[in-house]
Amino acid sequence: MIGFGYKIQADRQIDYDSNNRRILEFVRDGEPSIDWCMSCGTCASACTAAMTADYSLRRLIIQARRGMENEIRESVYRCRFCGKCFNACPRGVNTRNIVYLMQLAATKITNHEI
Amino acid sequence: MKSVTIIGGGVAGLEAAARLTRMGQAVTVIEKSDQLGGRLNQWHALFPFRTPAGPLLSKLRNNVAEGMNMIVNANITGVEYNDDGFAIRINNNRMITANSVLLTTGFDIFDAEKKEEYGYGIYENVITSVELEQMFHSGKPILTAQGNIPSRIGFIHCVGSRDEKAGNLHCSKVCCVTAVKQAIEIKELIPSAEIFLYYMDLRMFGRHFEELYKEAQFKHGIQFIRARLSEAFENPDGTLQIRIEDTLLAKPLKMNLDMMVLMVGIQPQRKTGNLIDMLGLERDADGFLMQEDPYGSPFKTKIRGLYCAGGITGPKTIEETLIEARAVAAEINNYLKHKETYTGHEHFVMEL
Amino acid sequence: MKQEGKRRLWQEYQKEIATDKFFYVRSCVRQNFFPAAEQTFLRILRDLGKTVYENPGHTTCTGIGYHSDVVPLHTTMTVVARQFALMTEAGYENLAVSCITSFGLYTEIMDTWHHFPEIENKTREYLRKATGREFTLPKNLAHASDILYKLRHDIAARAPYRLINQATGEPLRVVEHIGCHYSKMFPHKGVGGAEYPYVLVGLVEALGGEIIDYPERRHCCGFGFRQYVVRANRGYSLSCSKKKFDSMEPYRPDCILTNCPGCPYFLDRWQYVVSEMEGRTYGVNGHGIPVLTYEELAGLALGYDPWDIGLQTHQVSIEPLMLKMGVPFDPSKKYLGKNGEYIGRPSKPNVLKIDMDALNTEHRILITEY
Amino acid sequence: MKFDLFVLPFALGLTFLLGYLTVKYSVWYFKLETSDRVKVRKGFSSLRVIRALREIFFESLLHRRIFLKNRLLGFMHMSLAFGWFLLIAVGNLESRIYQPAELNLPYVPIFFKFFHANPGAFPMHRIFSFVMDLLLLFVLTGVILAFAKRISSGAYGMKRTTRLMASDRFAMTSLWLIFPLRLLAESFTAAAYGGGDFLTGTVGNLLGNLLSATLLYYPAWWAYSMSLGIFFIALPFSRYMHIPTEVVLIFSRHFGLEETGHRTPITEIEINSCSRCGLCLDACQLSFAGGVHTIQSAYQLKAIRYHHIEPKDTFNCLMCRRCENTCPVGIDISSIRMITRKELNGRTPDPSFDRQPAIQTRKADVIYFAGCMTHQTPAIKKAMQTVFKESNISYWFMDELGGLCCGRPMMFAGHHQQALLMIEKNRKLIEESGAQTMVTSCPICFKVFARDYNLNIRIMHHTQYLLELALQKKIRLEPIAGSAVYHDPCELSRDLTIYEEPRQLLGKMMKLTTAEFERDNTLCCGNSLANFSAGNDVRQSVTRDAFEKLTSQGAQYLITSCPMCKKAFEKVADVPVKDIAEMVSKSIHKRQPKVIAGKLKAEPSAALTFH
Repeated sequence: MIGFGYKIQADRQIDYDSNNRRILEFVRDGEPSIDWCMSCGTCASACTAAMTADYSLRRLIIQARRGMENEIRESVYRCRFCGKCFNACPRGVNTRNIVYLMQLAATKITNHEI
Repeated sequence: MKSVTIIGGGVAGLEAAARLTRMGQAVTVIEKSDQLGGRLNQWHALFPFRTPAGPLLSKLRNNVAEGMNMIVNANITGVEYNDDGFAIRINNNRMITANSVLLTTGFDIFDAEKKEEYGYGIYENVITSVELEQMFHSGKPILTAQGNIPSRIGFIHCVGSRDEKAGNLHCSKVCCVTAVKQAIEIKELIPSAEIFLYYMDLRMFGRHFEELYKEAQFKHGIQFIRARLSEAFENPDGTLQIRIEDTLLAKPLKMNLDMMVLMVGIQPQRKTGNLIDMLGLERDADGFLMQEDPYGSPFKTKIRGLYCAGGITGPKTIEETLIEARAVAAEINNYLKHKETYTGHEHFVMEL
Repeated sequence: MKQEGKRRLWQEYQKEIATDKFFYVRSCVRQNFFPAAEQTFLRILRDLGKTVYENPGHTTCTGIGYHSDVVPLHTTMTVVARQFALMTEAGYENLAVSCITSFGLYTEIMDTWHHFPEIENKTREYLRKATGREFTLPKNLAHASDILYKLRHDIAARAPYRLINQATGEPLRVVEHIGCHYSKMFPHKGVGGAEYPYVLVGLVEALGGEIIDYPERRHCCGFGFRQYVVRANRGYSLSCSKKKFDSMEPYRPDCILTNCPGCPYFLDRWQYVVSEMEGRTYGVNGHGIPVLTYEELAGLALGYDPWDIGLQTHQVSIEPLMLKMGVPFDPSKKYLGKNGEYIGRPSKPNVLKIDMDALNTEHRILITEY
Repeated sequence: MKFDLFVLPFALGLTFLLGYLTVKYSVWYFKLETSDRVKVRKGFSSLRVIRALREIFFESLLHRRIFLKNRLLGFMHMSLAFGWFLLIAVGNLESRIYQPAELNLPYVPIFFKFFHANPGAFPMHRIFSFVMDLLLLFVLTGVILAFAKRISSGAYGMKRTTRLMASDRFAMTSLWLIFPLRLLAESFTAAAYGGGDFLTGTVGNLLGNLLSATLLYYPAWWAYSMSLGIFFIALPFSRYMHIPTEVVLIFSRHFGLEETGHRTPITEIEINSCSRCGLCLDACQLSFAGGVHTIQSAYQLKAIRYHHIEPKDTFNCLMCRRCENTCPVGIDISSIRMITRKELNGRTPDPSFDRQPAIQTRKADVIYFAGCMTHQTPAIKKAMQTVFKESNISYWFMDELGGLCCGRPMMFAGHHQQALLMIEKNRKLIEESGAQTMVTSCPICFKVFARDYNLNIRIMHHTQYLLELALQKKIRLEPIAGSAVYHDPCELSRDLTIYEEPRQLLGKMMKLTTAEFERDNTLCCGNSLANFSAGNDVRQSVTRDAFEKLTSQGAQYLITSCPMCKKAFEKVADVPVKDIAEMVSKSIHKRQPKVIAGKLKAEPSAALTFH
């Protein structure tokens, strides 16, 4: 093949229909309050981890809703489980449980359990 | 007994008519369409409690049934006035006189075809919120143009509102909550369907609106995506592919919909023959009728004895429109009682 | 798709297009990419008995420089004013523009002058100082594709070949690609507007073809001036075209029709580059999807010799399309230029097929018949 | 040699049981760490054995702890365990004396009355048969009580009793049948061949009049033997495994074996020592206030033992240790729960948890670590800063900018590995500062600093530190009007037992009222960090319940010393909820600015000049 000195770039677009939303399904099953999130970001602004890590619970929940598994796997382990988000959430979303279940889902995907 | 002519037999017009009759005034209602009730004829259920529109409509109609003069299919070709009152010419031959006139001609609904990139009128499964409301009303099952039960339905907010390209900079106010209401209604009819709302801002301004929004999320799992549709495309099978930015992720997103509902906005009447221009009244920047003083005398126009209420002065809920109708009735009544000396600010004094 | 809805919309985007006496201004890149295309345009017009004049003294409109942010607006306006002056001096008032970017630029400038007469006066002053020339604004400004759209029925009436598959009698499936600067900036200056342009659709319909819509129709070909010009950005340009190929392929188009200098070149060339990079080809039998300009299509339909209208300069071979249309051609003459001298042939691509052997049987029949 | 076919079921059952236990226990033994095996070997040749035996006697036989908590329940367990034990012991003695010559196989004393229906002229036989009847009656009362408990646990002051699984029911029924059947067998025998005492004799006569004893006594012995055999075979697979295993547990505990943080034979022993007596059920707030009835220790241990763990249950625990506090067997439940969490969620693809903020250490005498939660209750932060300022202490506010985490919450999540990485980073910072004391406002942080950081400096919770300052007169406290009730945060109570310091400190400022649920009986505020599954609804009802119980005496302040507790109670409280530090900074005597002091000094001398 010929070297052209430039490459075809991957599509940045989120392809909703080809994405797999099993993480969302799994989390929703154990923690229905994930549906209550209105993406206000209070959790992310209270977050201890976010001070130093590229981590946002608000983003994670949206990524779950869109089925962006790789992005979730990349950041979900940065949580410290300190629980400030849960105290802060104006809608009473059980945020820590959501993160925990996302991690569990990620493990289950690796083990081909879901 | 003095005479009032109400132009526009919609919610505001009918309620004001009923009140004025009860106050002993001779009322004439002029309606351009062939039926009374205005927009209420188009709605199935009213937010936030999803109250059926029918009973309210018939109540409004019944209240005005007896003791007043009704003219439908009326086309107003001219209005003359002096300090004593008004002469309204309809259908080119008939003349109606009145000591006072109330304008309740309402608003227009944005023509969705103007947002070409959304494909309304071109793509088969793009409908407007008004059409959806009528589908609910017909009681027929909600089906796609291909006759299937839609498994994914998207609601596009702000179609023709807050949009320079659409020529409307204002917010139509009622569409957000209407979208939430319709989303819930459709979810109840098709529980298996995925419902998405694409919003710029969610303006749950009214009492009980936030609760409805929460119900949509908590109870029905309806999804809200902060995005504004750039363009839609029709797939060979008639489904739609939409392209949005998931603004909270700052990433473009594409997805397929079986049906797309455009939340068409409310805009001022601009068609030729509209009374605002015919009477040479001033419009605000947004094109709606300018109120002389939104606080002091919101219903007064610059023409003595000419009043306005309802959608003609901007987007309003039916609740608000009814309240305005009752208030304007009281003010017109005061005006007719003390016509000679009336300046328009007495109603404050009189109510003290 | 509700066609009546589209037609209703097209009615709102009709524009005045002159039918004769054109002053023709060429496109910088087209003369290099597909030089014969512009020749073909002139030939078609003359065959239709139209007068068209071009002044060898006309220059670039500076569009590329302007869109690459290297030429200031006032310079651009002055250069454009000079083209107008040449037209005025030649006694013409209908400007026929070959390049979409020039067309967009002229439209933009005339609109600017319309709203800000002082800028027009300033430009006139610059032109006077620089060249001593004066000009009157064109009475009619049209893109060359507008003109062929306007004359589409005359062309169709004379055309021996149509966009019909000779083997099946089915209309050929065409996807059109409109240059971004044609109507995206000024929807009312383009036939059919910006969202559903009609200018090429009209030509295809007149020639009996079937136009196909596809999700990325509106998407840019990726030229984007500095995106292609700067080598480091070229991958971005390439990716844009690929996005379009991936999107259109499921609709099995027989050819891509364009009305812009850059688009046909990139939609053509990038198919080859993608095939070399990923080993992936579009269209049937690994031959790629043929890409034509509106003049080339019209020329083919009118029965001009494909090698005279420069189809041998395309990277994706046009033969499959010609065979489908039943356009006769002599493969042996493909690489013979003016008065028959050999112009050399490109080296064979690794993936993209250019030889005729791979063509399927119904195509071969046509060859043998020829 | 005395023998009859019907003894076989018993004999086989017993053999199986002994075999099973020998295998299982030796496997555990050999799976132990070498160091632990040494401990065990040393243990057996030491006085510890005596202490162990003593505990076994008091706990496994007399069930003292249960008895102290609940008399009736205690008696029930005692009568069954101790009664049966005596029955066997005295039975053996009896048979030894009767047949000194013969081989005394285990079944002989069990079925003694069959082989020696009428002991005839042996002098002591009256006493023996009386004692044996008495003991049988003793055990039977136990059986009746146990039966009654199944019908209504309420009568025993228990709100709930454990739900049993099939194998338990099976074993239980066979157990309950043993003694009534023994009664029958002995009574029929007495009726047929004489003998028998006040119980067996009387019952024998009654039955004898109704039925043909000679016909029925033999089947009765079969039934009795069967029930024993069945029970012995069912035992290892049912909760009754606790009977032998508890003995092992007591020994191992006395020999100094304990939980290590990962699954070991000790964990297995503890899991198998749970009798599911159900005392933990009523201790659990999620049960009595939260309406959650699946996660209590009895059920968790069962789930672990039979490998059907539900993550949502494992992570639905407040870790308040109330159950551990009531467990009569003293099982280290919280360690086991943590082990389970680690097993469930420990494996993470991102062990390089390298995301602590880059913080510069500052030299200081004292490090103050507020903790994440304290950043959401700034009043506490501010109070502590005031105190430091007022007492002129050179301190470094380590997590002033937030972003630092102590690591404990990660442990709760099962991410031990990552927690250790964070701990290591923090430990360096702390050591570099050269401080001798570290004070934290968060009990959760406090515990991990104290337990897992192994720092050789003083780790103090601010309750302790503030008291120290007060005692050293570094701060002077002035009285505050109003009465207060103090809420012990779980993390400071039960395990670390910091009860006196806060009370002493508060005592210096205001009137303290006592509450029923305090010190080691304190309630969780509901805001526990350890719990992941419980949503706001459950948590709030736990909080509300705890708040009502705490303030039932009508205190004007609710004082606690944990930001989480404060936040929890604030939601439901109708009295002010304050952290002890806030009260201190409120009551602290502010030093007078120097200038004014100078003036005061000047005045008298100025007065003098007028004389």
